[in-house]
Amino acid sequence: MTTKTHQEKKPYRGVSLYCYAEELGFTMTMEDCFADMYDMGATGLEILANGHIENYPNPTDEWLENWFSLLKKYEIEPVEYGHWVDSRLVPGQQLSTKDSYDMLVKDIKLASKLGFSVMRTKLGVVDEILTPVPNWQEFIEMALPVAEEYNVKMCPELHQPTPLKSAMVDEYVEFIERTGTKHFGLNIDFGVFQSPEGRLQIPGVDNPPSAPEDMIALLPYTYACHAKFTHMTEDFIDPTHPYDEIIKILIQEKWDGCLLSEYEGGNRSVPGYTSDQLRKQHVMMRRLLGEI
Amino acid sequence: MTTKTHQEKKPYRGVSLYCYAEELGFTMTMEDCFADMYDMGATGLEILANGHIENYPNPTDEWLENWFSLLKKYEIEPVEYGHWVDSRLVPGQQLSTKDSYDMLVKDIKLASKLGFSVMRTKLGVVDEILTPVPNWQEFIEMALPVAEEYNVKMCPELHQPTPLKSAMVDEYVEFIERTGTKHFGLNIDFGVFQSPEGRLQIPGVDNPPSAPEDMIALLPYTYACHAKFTHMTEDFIDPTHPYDEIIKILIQEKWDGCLLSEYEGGNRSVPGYTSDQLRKQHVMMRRLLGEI
Amino acid sequence: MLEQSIIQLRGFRNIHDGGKITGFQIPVRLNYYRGIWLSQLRPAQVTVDGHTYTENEICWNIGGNIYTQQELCHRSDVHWNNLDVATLIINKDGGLIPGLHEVEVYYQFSASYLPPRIDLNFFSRPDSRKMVLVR
Amino acid sequence: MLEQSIIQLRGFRNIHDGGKITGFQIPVRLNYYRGIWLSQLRPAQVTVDGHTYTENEICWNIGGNIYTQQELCHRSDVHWNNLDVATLIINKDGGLIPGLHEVEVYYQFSASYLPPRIDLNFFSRPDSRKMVLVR
Ligand SMILES: [Mn+2]
Ligand SMILES: [Mn+2]
Repeated sequence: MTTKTHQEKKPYRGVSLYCYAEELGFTMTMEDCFADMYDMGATGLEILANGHIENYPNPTDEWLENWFSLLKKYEIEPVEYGHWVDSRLVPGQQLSTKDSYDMLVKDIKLASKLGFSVMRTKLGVVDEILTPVPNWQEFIEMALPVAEEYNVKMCPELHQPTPLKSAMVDEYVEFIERTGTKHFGLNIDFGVFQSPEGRLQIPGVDNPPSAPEDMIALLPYTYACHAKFTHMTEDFIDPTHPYDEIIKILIQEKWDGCLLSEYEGGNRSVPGYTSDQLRKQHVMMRRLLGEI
Repeated sequence: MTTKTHQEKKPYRGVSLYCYAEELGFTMTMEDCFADMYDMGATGLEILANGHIENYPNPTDEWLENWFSLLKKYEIEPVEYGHWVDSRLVPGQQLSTKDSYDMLVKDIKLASKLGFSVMRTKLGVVDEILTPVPNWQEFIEMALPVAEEYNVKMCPELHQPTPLKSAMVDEYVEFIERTGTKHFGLNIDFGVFQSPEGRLQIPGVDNPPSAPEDMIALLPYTYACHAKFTHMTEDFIDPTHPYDEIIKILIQEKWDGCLLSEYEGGNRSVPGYTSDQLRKQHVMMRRLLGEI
Repeated sequence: MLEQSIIQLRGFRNIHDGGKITGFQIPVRLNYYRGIWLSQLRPAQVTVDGHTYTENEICWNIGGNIYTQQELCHRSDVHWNNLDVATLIINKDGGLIPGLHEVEVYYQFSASYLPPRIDLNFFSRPDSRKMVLVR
Repeated sequence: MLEQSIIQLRGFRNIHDGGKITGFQIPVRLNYYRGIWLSQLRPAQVTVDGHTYTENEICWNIGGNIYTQQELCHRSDVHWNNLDVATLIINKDGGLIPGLHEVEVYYQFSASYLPPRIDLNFFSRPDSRKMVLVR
């Protein structure tokens, strides 16, 4: 859609509608969110399927028509489709491999129908350090041919407290290398680089920041990133995430995916607060990306 | 539409969308307002044409279709159409009789098209005590045949600081009696009965409350009332407007028009505050009307 | 549009069936940034003016369809979008008296991507609100 | 949806014409409970970071059509609905620098049903807002 942004082989900017969770439906419509993105020149979009798609998983033709017309009007590319494999879907059971596969396939088809190329595939977990369900490789591997057919990439999110250098990430990379797939990859949430004072406190779990250079080995498999932030100053600085280093590495590595803003700070239900924070982050990103 | 409410020859309840002025478009849609009215059993509606009609004065067919479907869904009768004869439309000029007539006719046709039977006709004024423009009788009289053809009643609003017993109201009544028209009448705003502490303070203008019994002589010409209020207590009492007396008189006189709530108190931009005040007023009115 | 409170004002009224009042209803939103399948939802508890309703005294109206609370865990095929209001239905002859009511609602839901320890209680929270019922 | 502030955030950006920036725009709502005819509107004054723009330095985009401020008093045929956002257009080569700006807007409008003494100033009020322009 906005292929120009890809030609230079560098990151481009987008927004996850997750940011607007306490305004969308309360004080903003989806069109308002798109208009906000247009002001920022944020051309890449992430939605959360189970929420932003009216009548999910069966949007009406009218909704679909409006969807494509809004994308066109505000020059927005659907980048990442957030979805879940709800492993504890039914109380007291773990979702079977077949049922997990079916859930994946339903979302793969809908993501593709809406124009998305990347999926943020949230897996169920079994412990405090977010170890995914034991059968994840089975149902993901079953779904690879479908993802290929529909041309989407399933990407679990690398999120604190999981360090980029960890057995869990190694396991994802081994899966990619073993299968040779281009339809399963990673979404790095920059919260993994957050400085110690703001990080999640989990009883009995160590949660140290990863180093931005730890991304380098993963970038070939990384199809989108969450530009996580919790506070932007009036000087356009994020005091707790090392964006200068992060973006320098992404440019140096010629990574050309989308940086999807994820605001997770306070005052999200205060009208306009999130938009203001997003705008400040995008001024910062424009500077670091050399756009201004 | 909801003709059952008329059969008993007593007042019925409604709401002016004016109440939601700081929520409609911000935190509520028009459908939200209708849903709120439905919860109250408030079947009569007042809108302000220049604001509540999208693309006024030329609503689209799509808007009209939605309008009628919402009225049906929420069992709402369009009662009063608020409109203005903007006498100072053009800077430094007073609107001519012909132009005032044209403005009236435009609104008469649109009011009728939308299903309204009463119009709250706001006239331009020339002084502190709200004396209407000198040519009002001319353009209203010119418009009477059109109002008759479209079956609507033009009603200026009797509003403090104008007492019900006053030369201005006498002039309206004389006009009605002279012309014998059924298409021009009055809208009484119960703010005329408000107790002294809450009333408008106008330099050099005396603004005493009218007595509820002053309505009696006017009721034959009164086609709607504004159920003005500024605060309802948790005991469902309006401390500054004598609703017990007002409604007793209306019932006794078998007045069968609509009481259109007009909330003009504080906190109107606080989400839910106006709805809560309206609900309290409607509990009060239901009690005084003998509905509960 | 939604209100921030989990308990929503619009839709709070008695249920009228012809000339009779058969119960009352309380609209609620999902306090979550995404929707859920009904089997992720746990039975709600509602307290009105100190009287508590649970289990089969409550039904859910979701997307215009009515579900008993026992049914929820079997309906992994039905989705409740977080931008849509659901309505709790309580049968009660004569309903509630018009006036002010203290309403409390609590329900939980499951989020499989959270550690099992906090699965049901990370997002779920009780809510209470003083609301006026008119009819 | 509208924001309570008269100056709206959504729509605040430079005006891009191909690769060039020709000016900037400030979205505003009508601080009134009804709409008005454009001849009821008086020319606006805009101050950005201490620099004031007036008269023919500003145009209005209302309903997708552009009006000069001199034109307003002649357009009693065009209506501005209070639920619709209008946009003030200011031509300025290169526009505003991306970053934080202190924006002030003031315009008046006429309400003929009010005493002539308070006609223009009963509802009209100045507004100011610190806003971030990204591009
Ligand atoms: Mn994330
Ligand atoms: Mn009134």
